[in-house]
Amino acid sequence: MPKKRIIKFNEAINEAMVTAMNLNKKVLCFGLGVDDPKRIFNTTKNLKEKFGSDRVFDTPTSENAMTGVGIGMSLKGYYPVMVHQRLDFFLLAMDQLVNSAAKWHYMFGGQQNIPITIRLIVGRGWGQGPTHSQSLHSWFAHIPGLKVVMPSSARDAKGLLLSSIFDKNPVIFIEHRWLHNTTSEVPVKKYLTPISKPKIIKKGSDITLICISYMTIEAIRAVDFLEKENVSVEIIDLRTISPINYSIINNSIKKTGRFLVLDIGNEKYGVASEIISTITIKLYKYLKNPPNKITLPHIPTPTSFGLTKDFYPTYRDIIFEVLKMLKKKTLKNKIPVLKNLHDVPGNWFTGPF
Amino acid sequence: MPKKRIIKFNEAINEAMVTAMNLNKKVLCFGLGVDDPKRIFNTTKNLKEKFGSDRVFDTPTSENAMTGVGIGMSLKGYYPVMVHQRLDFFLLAMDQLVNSAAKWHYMFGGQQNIPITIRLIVGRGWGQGPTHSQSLHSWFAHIPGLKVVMPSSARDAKGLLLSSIFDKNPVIFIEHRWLHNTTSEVPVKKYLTPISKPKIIKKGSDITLICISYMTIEAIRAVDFLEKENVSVEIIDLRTISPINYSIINNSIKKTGRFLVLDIGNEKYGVASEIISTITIKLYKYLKNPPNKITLPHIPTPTSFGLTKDFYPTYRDIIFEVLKMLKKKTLKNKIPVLKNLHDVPGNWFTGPF
Amino acid sequence: MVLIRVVEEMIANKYRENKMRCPTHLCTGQEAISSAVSANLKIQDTVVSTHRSHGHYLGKGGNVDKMIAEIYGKSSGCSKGYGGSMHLIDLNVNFMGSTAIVGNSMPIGIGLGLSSKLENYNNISCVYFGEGCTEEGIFHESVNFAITKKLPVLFVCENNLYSVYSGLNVRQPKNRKIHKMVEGMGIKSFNGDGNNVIDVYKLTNKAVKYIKQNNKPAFLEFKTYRWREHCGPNYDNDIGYRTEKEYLDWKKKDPIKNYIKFLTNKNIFKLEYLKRIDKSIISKSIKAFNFAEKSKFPSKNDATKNVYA
Amino acid sequence: MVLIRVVEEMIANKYRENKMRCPTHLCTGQEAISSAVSANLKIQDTVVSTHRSHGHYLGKGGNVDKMIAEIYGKSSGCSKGYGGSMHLIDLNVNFMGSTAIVGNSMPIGIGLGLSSKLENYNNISCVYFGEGCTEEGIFHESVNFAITKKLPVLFVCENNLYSVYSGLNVRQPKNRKIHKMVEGMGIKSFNGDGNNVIDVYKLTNKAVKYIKQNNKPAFLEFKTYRWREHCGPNYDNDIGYRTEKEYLDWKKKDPIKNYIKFLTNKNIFKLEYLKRIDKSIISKSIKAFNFAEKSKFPSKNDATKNVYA
Ligand SMILES: Cc1ncc(C[n+]2csc(CCOP(=O)(O)OP(=O)(O)O)c2C)c(N)n1
Ligand SMILES: Cc1ncc(C[n+]2csc(CCOP(=O)(O)OP(=O)(O)O)c2C)c(N)n1
Ligand SMILES: [Mg+2]
Ligand SMILES: [Mg+2]
Repeated sequence: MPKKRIIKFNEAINEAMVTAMNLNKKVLCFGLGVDDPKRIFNTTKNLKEKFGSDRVFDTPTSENAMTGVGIGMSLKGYYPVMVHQRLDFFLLAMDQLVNSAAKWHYMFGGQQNIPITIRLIVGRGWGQGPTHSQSLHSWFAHIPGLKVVMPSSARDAKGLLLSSIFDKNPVIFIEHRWLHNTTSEVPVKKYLTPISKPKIIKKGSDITLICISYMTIEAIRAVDFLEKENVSVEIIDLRTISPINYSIINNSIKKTGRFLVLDIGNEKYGVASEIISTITIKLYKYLKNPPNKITLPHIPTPTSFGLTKDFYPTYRDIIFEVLKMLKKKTLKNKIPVLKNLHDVPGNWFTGPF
Repeated sequence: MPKKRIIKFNEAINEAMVTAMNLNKKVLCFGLGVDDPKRIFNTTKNLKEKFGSDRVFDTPTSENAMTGVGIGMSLKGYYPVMVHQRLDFFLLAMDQLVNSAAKWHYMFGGQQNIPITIRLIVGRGWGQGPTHSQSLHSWFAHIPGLKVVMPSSARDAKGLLLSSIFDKNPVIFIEHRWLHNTTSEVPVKKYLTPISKPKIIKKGSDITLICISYMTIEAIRAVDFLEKENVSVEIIDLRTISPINYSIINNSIKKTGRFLVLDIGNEKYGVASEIISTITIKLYKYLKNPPNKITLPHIPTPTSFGLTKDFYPTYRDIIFEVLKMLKKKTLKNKIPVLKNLHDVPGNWFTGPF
Repeated sequence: MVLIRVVEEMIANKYRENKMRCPTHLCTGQEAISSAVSANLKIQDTVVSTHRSHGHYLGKGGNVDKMIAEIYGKSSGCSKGYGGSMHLIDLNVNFMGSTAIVGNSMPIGIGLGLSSKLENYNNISCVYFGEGCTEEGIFHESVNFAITKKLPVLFVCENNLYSVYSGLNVRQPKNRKIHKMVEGMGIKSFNGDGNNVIDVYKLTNKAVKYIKQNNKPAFLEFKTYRWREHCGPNYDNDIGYRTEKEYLDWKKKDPIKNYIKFLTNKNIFKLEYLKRIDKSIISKSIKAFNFAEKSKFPSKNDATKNVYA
Repeated sequence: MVLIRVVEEMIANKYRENKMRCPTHLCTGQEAISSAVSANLKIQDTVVSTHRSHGHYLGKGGNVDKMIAEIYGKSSGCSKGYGGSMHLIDLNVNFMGSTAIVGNSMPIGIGLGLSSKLENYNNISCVYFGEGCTEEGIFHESVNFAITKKLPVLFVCENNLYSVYSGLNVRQPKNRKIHKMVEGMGIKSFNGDGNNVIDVYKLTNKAVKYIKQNNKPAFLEFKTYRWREHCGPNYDNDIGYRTEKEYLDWKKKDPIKNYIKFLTNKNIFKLEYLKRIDKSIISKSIKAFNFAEKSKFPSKNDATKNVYA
């Protein structure tokens, strides 16, 4: 059997970009810094060298117009991939996204497609603060016509980015900054991971954890301890936020009767609430317990090391909540403490981004 | 006893503006067309004449910068009231709203306030179509630091607009176009209706209807028939979408054990989902039935008279759903039919806005 | 030009029948621009436009039956009833779409220009907009990008002095000349009388040649005037934002009457000949309204289609 | 100027201790602008700024202890630890706030200008930004409004040739002159050497006088150069987006060295006197870092405060 190839999430993104651009000459990549020395955390490495500056190019700081440019290119059969180093910057382009990209196919009676992909990176820790750390995926999911994809593993990052690029609809592809350095097995070949399909990461019978993006990592971290406490956890990685095919989720809930949603967004009016509401309406009679969610608190992101200490939930919060939902007692001090400082993905990280 | 004074919703808005501007010289009003002949559906009538063009002024078509201008004025103690004839236009200003207005108080450690009020009008019917009819209140509610107010009666419109203007925080004040012509009793004097407090419109015991904006009107229309069918409905008008003080709602649910949320927004990832999720998490054991919601379908707004026929839910849908939730049968053809064409608030309305 | 006038005036006349149930922005009085600009465009050249796009659509050769049917909300409409007056499209003539948010379609036109550049400048991307649009940030972002990337984009600014009911004075500095302003950004720019169809033709011709020869964008500003209200079928000179006199002065500059005068004075065409053309245009227009009225509404079930491709 | 240099360089030296845990944009090399512009501002005049705001804050007279404490994330910081390096404020000197989204603070400065106008032009609103900001639509919307409304706004563009690692060529047309471009919009505009502190002073003085005399906005563009990386404490001339030579050429134009040369050559001050000033500045800076290090972090419970006023 061939050895498994383990690569990083950012390398997987890069591989998807190279694969897509090799497959189809009409795939483009643009955005601030896509061809600069840092290459968007190495995710756009070698693209300019391989595919030239017609297809891979830096842009003025004009987020709104550049989104429109991508839409215009789409109308001529291109597959533009736009990149923003922080989701927060993309707030300038909501008109183009919502009033044009999302509706173009619909409002002209299905005559044209907008197969644009917009990569947005969500910051966390090291003082990213109020305007460099927002994950507003629920905004995008609220808009019919958009698809919203949020992988949590290198493998899915590659397969889902490829699917997103060639999807006929506008796709918002959200990368959590703390995932870029995580690794998993990633096939060398081209493969398309289906959009809209959640994935069971681990089977279990007592409770279903429905995870979004980076929270999948924390959920996996919680499992060891929970199994020791004799809790059998089923972990589902949503992978796509909108539209969601619920069949895998529904089956899981019918089995476990309990669920907890783990989100990287603000607490209220977010994706976690949508999922709780949808499942409650449909599967009410299967529920053994009220559902719950773990999210960011409903406050702006503070900057200071001191203020962020409890801001981002970790596996500790998951363990605590799961035990509570199952009415099991545990001493808080039995739960293993964080290995890193709370504001970095690993102690190797020394900022500034 | 003095005779009740009945006025229209748009007149009540106008009265609130006049009252606020009389009370405090630092209240301003600006936006496209606030001083033009149409005066934003008469809501800004006489303001320029009464308060002069320093305080009431038209602006360039520059939604994003003008929002920033309002924030800057706020920093100097002004109370700006901005107006947009359609919520859709305001999508150009999301950076200023989210990255500045909502966070300014927080990110500078509480040293300054942004008491700006932004009036947004939501279009409906007569071919408003995909980009002149969106109600994205769930977007605003998802952002901590913002308040979101959506009155459904002339009386509340006046009291809540006054509260919004003098609230120390940025407030999004959403007016449904089909409410402008509705009437209710409105006191002449100044009064402040508290933000965040839902209002019981009608007491009942079988089911709670939690209504947002214009859907309150449809809920009231549904009552007559439902009472005849021996269903006792409690109607709560949310009035504020964020933040919500749940105590009135909670008491109602504890009593009825059933609820249905009525929203003017898109079906998914919306305010209705948030409310269902919040109530389910907290009051699970009181629920006799799975909750439900009536919203717009999760599609862009189509334009044609033909395509919009089933797009906007009415009292008919409410009646139907309530009877279903209570497991009562009714013949669909017993439910009274609409008096108007479906795309106008009354047959007197002949467009174009 | 005459077709545009006839169609717009028929819409105005029939709007009050309440069968065209959507916001509708007429361009009566501004027809010279769309006509003469279009006369300089090839069928492969693309166009995007705004809320006030009937003239641009028809000028480019868009199907008149489908346009009227769209305004009537019929499934035979150019957007199958999903779009209405503010969302027109005719891919047969590369009219790529008009949209209703001020400034919204402009960067899309820039993207079309970029695609043309990548394909060896095979065509021009023409972008129509009003002077109000120049107040939106996206206008400047778009112009800046078009210049920086040397895109074959033809910007056509129809300066009709008003944005809804707001005059220029509350929106732009007193001596603002839009064509001068964009020159400062670095784009080749032209400026002319938008009611003189020959002027418009000649200037556009120059601009198109400039684009073709230099592989760079060019900018046209035309002064003009809309006769009817901003949105809807009526005249509104009585409501106070502009004077009857101003309107009458501009009416004297009627692009069509003056052009006919020019053609007959110079004996280029006989009046009779022109009248025959008019007749055929009128019957074409009547046919379009008949087509629209007879067409079916899309079914309410169609509303859930076309959300995703 | 020297204070700014000393503080920035101390931050650079100490950043790798991992105690300043937030994105930090240093302005080493650009100090002449904030110093000499500020010297023309009264304490009542307001300032807003960007991600690269340390110089603007200190130049305006912002409290240095509180700035360093803010970068350290301490509750004694000027934003109590909520904001970090990119969100500075000192209301005592009317430094109204710096924000981290390109172009974001500019219209807020315009609003401050409008409030000044409504209060009889009692002060000037100074708005700092980089040349990258001029690519954002909001820049044009802001300038347009300031001119249209005749607001007492001083626009200060620090053109340091780069936006992150992107040179001007991919973002703006070849011969773009920002000060010319805005002149085309209708604003009085000046252009000078941002590394010559006397030049900056004189031009700003002219601009401020112009604003005061005409009750209109004015625009300053200064060419300059940042020495260190875009964000963070290091030099990065080796990573390939600019050359070591370019950096060295600009280093020769060190605004501080050249000013000292000027002062001593002309015998305005003796070098010894200047050295004494330096010493006091250095000890003031060391004191600030000590203050910051000794201050406490805000408690995690404070995070839920200040969401609503
Ligand atoms: C972003 C945005 N703001 C406001 C409006 C409302 N609106 C519709 S048309 C229009 C006038 C625009 O003026 P101009 O660009 O000069 O075009 P004209 O109507 O004169 O042809 C306005 C403000 C809108 N559609 N979009
Ligand atoms: C809207 C937005 N887009 C992108 C960024 C990322 N960014 C941070 S600083 C910067 C450079 C801006 O260049 P310039 O305005 O010239 O300022 P400088 O850094 O040179 O001082 C960019 C692009 C941002 N903060 N906001
Ligand atoms: Mg106009
Ligand atoms: Mg710069």
